[in-house]
Amino acid sequence: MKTDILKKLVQNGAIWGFILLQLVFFELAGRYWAGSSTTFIDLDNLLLLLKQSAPIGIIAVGMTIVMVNGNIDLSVGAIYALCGIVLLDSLGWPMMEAMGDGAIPLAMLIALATGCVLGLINGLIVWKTGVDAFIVTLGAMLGYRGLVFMYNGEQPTSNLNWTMVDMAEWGIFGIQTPALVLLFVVLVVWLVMTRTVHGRNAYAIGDNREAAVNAGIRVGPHMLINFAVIGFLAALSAVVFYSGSGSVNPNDGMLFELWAITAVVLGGTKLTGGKGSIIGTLGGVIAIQLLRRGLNHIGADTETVNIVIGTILIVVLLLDRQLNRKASGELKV
Amino acid sequence: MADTAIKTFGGLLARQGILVAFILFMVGFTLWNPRFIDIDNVFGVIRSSAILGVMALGVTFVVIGGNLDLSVGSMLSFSAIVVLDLHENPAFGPALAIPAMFALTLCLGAINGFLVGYLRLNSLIVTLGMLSAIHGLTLTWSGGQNMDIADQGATWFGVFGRGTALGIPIPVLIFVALAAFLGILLAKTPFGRKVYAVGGNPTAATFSGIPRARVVFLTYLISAFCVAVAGLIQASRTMGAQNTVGQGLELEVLAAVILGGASLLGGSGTIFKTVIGVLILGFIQNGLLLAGLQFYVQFVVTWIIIILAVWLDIATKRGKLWSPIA
Amino acid sequence: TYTIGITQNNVGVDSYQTTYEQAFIAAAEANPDVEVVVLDAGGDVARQIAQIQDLVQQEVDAMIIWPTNGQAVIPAVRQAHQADIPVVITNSNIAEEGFEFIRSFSGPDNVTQGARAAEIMCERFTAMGIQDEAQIVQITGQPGYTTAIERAEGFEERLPEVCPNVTLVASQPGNWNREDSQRVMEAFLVQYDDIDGVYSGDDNMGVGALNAALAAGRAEGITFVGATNFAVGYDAMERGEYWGSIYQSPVDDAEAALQTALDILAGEDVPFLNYFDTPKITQDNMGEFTRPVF
Amino acid sequence: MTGQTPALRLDGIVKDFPGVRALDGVSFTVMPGEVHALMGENGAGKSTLMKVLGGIYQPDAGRIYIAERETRMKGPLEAKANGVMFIHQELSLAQELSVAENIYLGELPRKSFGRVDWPTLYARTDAILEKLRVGFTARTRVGELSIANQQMVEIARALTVDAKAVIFDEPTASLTDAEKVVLFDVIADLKAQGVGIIYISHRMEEIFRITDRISVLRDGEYRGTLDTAQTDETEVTQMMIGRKLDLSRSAATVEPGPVALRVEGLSCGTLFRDATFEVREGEVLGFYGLVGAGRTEIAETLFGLRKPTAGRIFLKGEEVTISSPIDAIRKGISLVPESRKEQGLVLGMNCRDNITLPQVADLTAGPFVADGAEISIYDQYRDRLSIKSPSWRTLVGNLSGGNQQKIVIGKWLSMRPEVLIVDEPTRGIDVGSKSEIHNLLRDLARQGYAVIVISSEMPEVLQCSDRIVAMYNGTIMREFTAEEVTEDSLIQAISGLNSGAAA
Ligand SMILES: Nc1ncnc2c1ncn2[C@@H]1O[C@H](COP(=O)(O)OP(=O)(O)OP(=O)(O)O)[C@@H](O)[C@H]1O
Ligand SMILES: Nc1ncnc2c1ncn2[C@@H]1O[C@H](COP(=O)(O)OP(=O)(O)OP(=O)(O)O)[C@@H](O)[C@H]1O
Ligand SMILES: [Mg+2]
Ligand SMILES: [Mg+2]
Repeated sequence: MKTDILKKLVQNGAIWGFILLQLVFFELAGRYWAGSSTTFIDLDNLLLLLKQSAPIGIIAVGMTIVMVNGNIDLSVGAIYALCGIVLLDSLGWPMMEAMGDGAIPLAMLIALATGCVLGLINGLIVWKTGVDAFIVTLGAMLGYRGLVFMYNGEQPTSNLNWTMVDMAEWGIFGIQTPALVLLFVVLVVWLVMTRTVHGRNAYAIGDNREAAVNAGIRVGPHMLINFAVIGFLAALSAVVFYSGSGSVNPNDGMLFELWAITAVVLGGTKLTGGKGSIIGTLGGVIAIQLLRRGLNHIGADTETVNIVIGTILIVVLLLDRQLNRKASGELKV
Repeated sequence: MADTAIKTFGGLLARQGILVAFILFMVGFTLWNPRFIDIDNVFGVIRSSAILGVMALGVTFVVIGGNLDLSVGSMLSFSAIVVLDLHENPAFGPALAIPAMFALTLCLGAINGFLVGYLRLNSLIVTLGMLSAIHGLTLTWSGGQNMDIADQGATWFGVFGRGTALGIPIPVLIFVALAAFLGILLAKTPFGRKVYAVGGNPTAATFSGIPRARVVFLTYLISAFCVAVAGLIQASRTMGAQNTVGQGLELEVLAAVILGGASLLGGSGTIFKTVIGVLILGFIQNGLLLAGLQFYVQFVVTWIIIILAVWLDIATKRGKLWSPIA
Repeated sequence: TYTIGITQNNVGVDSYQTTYEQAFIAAAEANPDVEVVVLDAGGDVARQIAQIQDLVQQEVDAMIIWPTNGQAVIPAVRQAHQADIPVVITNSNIAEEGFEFIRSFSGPDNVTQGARAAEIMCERFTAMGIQDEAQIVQITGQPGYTTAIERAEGFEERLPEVCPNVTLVASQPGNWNREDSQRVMEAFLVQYDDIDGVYSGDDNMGVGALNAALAAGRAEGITFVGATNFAVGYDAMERGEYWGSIYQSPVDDAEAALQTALDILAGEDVPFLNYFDTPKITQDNMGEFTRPVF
Repeated sequence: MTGQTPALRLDGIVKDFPGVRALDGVSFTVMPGEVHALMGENGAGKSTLMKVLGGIYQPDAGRIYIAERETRMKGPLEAKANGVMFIHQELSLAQELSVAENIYLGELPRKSFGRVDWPTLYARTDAILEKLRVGFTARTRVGELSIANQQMVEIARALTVDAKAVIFDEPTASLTDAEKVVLFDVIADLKAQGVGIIYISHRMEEIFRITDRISVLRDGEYRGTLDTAQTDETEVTQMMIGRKLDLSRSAATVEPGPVALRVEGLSCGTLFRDATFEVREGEVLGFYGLVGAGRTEIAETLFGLRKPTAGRIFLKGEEVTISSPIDAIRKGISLVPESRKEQGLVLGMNCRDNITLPQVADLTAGPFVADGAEISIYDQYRDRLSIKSPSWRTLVGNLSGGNQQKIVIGKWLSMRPEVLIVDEPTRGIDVGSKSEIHNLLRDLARQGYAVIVISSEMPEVLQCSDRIVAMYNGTIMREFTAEEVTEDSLIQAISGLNSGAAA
């Protein structure tokens, strides 16, 4: 019993152990090797880290839901950019401009609704046509990106609203808005996935779709909801990020999907669905962000950063496998 | 007579929905702009699809074997940069540069294959990691500089990308020959059968005495080999390359493979269908370019066509338009 | 000594940016009073904003930014400004709303470059006597990047002023990528029987377009004009296949940026818009320029 | 019974699949409080009929009446709402979820905001589990359970709602005797409550023990209904397969030859310890024991799938190490694994390719796979094992469970091994084919093969074996010869009761 608990802790804690290891390594390497004058393990620095993890983190939480459900969403990067554009552009509509700063919450709502709708479109296609989610969202990744460009040609869409920037930079105890939103999203989604019927059904569908169908679970609506949720979260991520930056490049958010998926898988979610944890995903996101910042901290150049990040991804996977190795005499299949 | 014709067509529709989608689509574009079906244009499209196509052939093996390969794009940059750099190196010259590049690219494929096949690591993450690591490697090799062949007139290196034989562009010939070879390898040989088995049910394959790790390893080697061929065509075609030439191609390649009907779960797909997938993507791009549409309209149209084509494909297979999912 | 942080746009994407980075580091190493923190945003706005925040956190003495998006970095630049860190923008400028938070811009004038390219093109057509009928196509850089946008803007505005009867029949992005541009040009060649000129956002793409035309046997009659003269472009000019470009040195670019930052730290007055010169280069005057190193 | 309204009535059900008419006008009635057996050969259409009833398939023609009210089952949900519960032939569970969540899959009790009402869920589940006398709790993850216990979870679902009718599709295929007793108690309870029960099984002794009436399907057609009390195995079998079945054991006519395989002190961690036995050419060695006794693990070790921690293996007197299945196959060992879906078949491949999979590298003409040779192997084993499949192109996943199992057996027989190990070879196979397979195994032995049969069914080991090894908890308790073995002594040995009396 006790070893069981210990084993579970080791298994689920691998990602947090890795984070700890990185912290120590970058602190020491920064001090003794790169001769950096600043400390790495520092409260402000860690809070900044959390804040910077927010855009990918919020999306990764949504990705966890969809992947647990047995699907995947490759279009999140494009949804993110499109919702960013909607947010900033809608602020410039004459009607909204007339409202002054009161238009901000309205613009945010419009952006979030857009995200939901885009997610719903994906979900509806997956549900009604039966085409695999990978293909549907791979297509949407292109299609939505096309819409991003249609909105404003190849120009960035900009609308710098200092009230909104101040909102994004607001914080308590040094925790800024993006970090707060990330933590809040993690908490809520964690509750939904572990405590609600919808969450448990999502696990069941991802685990054994046929069993779920046989048990009378309506697979379609659950998938639809989950796609809407990831659309919403991609939009939320855009709202959080773009209210603080005020401008969308039409190619923003490219590769977000891959990094989000990486974080989710590092956090222990099964690619084939049915298993995964929101908290693990948070760990995965932080681990990746930490790696990037740590490498910058010790002054690694572009090629080194690329090589190291690639290698570390693989090494983490290898370690995780070593830790979760089955008992001796395991079946060699 | 007419009856059997209808029946045959019905059967074709059921088995090759994607092919039918392709034909419909070609007819549509030709009606729009007759230049579309101009022989020069067709060769042009196949020629420019050849790079993507050759890569997709290799990735088809990986996907049927039940894995993914996201590293092909950055591997393409690597092979193009390396072959150009060695070409310019007097100690190598074109005759040695090409085999050396193949050897190095195959090494990268072997790393993928070792990690996924023998160590059983998740292929998505492994190849994503390799995507990043190979990019770093390429930057280190080139020092971040573009590679160019200084004296283009003095080398026969251009033949792979620019040459023609019997009036047909060499890249097209390479693509067709490689597709035929790999198609036969996959469909007609014991190795091909093993790839399907390993992708379809790895446990049962092991229980049947199929060396699962080695089969997966070989699929990655094939993929790397195809990337090396594509890299050669690429380098020869442009006689120069940036460190990012292959960036983003991995998803395009995957789209072509999936569009052709390979299942991401492994165990299904064919080379022929992948070729169709490649051609559809190539002709969409070209058709919309000819129609004078903005590139972002292409994105949207590609989206719609991908979904319609795959939908048509599976709808004909199940005999119902709408999915039975409740 | 001073610690100066730089966050670059996307090192490794082309030779220009790589050479810039090398020149920057070399210049910093040559100066014993400077330590640099060199970061690369990899073309990602979010990552660049994070890097600016990191540099603020590290309390560098001055910051140089090569923006990935001239608008999006403004709030982050404001944070640097609020932390009393002087900011220099390099290579491509940020939007005007941000001017109050920066001390100087150092780099080329991309709008002017586009305009000059239009002039080169027009002069050539006039010399050939086809200024009233010529049709041209444009291949732009990566959509969304300031440099790409400004060059296209400069070109498209200037062209009708100098050659009102030349028509720009099509424009597609080549993503700063030679292969993409080659593919775009191949389609143009099928689509249009008559192409007299090609303007590309840089020589790298220009050479891709040239390759496509050579392969189709139609290069003879086409005037190729680019920007940011790359070594390949220079060589093609030497062979007489490529007409002209804009000479722009990444080494000048990098050194100017570092010097601007040092001048500010030394308390000197620096001009707010610190353009370095980017002259026209064509087959006629190329002897005055050395072959680019990138 | 005739006066009552039937709990369930099916009328003229037709169901077509591409290439096969699985059901051809089947009519069939179940009364409340009746246990109604549905019998038929593999592929006769039993599971398909039940899936129509359970709303999983839509019939192409025919009607369904529940309590004489015509009902359309648009999906499993409607079936459930109409009081039809379905215990599937293949396990239909979510491995990562808890036992409770699986039992109440699709109808978790709710609180406000769609929250799961965990206390209610666990309380209800515990009550059901108590009835089933199982050794696991509501919170256990299903993936951690043995196959038998997973089957019990599946069975527990029958008790979650007030059902009008419950369908059990081969529930005992992977249960041990102890659990079977529990299952029969559950069925008796349901019956007492007036629930109509449809019971599908290929095991005659069960059919005669618990059912009231027997309906028979053959090739998708309804053949008639018999009163269990007034019929016998012969009549049922004849109705099923259309001829008389010879259930007698074919006698071993050859003297066993030299020792083909000898195992000395073989151990693998805690799975099994110190196993010593031998099997001769021309002999069938039976392995009997409770589920989890370690028989499968021994087989897997001999097949190179597990690394032994101690012990030696001799093939024809020569010591060997077997490092992988490839190695084992090369040395002449074949294993028919116990789980056909996971270990035996590539469901997305066709029948022919599955059968020839282990030897595909040898069936070549030049560099290519020899099509003709493959098809002739398929034809040969289709006839020998009477595999019912529309053609060799049919995907194995579309075959009935029993026919899938025959494909696996055919696959390994066609390898012509020196030592053939079969693990639960007749799980889900109909009586006719079962005795065919038993005789086939004996025939193989007569031809000089050494055969090891692992089974949890006592009649099967008794029927086939020349000698029987009894296992308990990872150790070999005793070895019997066919002459000396009795049911009692066998049961004693596998329950670990008289560990002193080794042979
Ligand atoms: N999804 C399907 N597609 C095509 N054919 C099918 C499908 N499901 C079943 N069949 C065919 O229908 C017939 C009846 O199959 P079914 O599973 O009902 O048999 P069964 O009586 O349950 O046999 P068993 O005793 O082996 O379980 C078989 O010939 C089978 O091959
Ligand atoms: N409690 C358990 N937890 C996890 N795995 C189990 C458990 N019990 C059995 N298994 C595994 O599940 C598989 C099937 O188990 P099952 O209960 O059918 O045993 P079995 O193979 O029939 O028994 P035997 O070993 O005697 O043949 C085996 O590989 C076994 O190791
Ligand atoms: Mg059945
Ligand atoms: Mg067993």
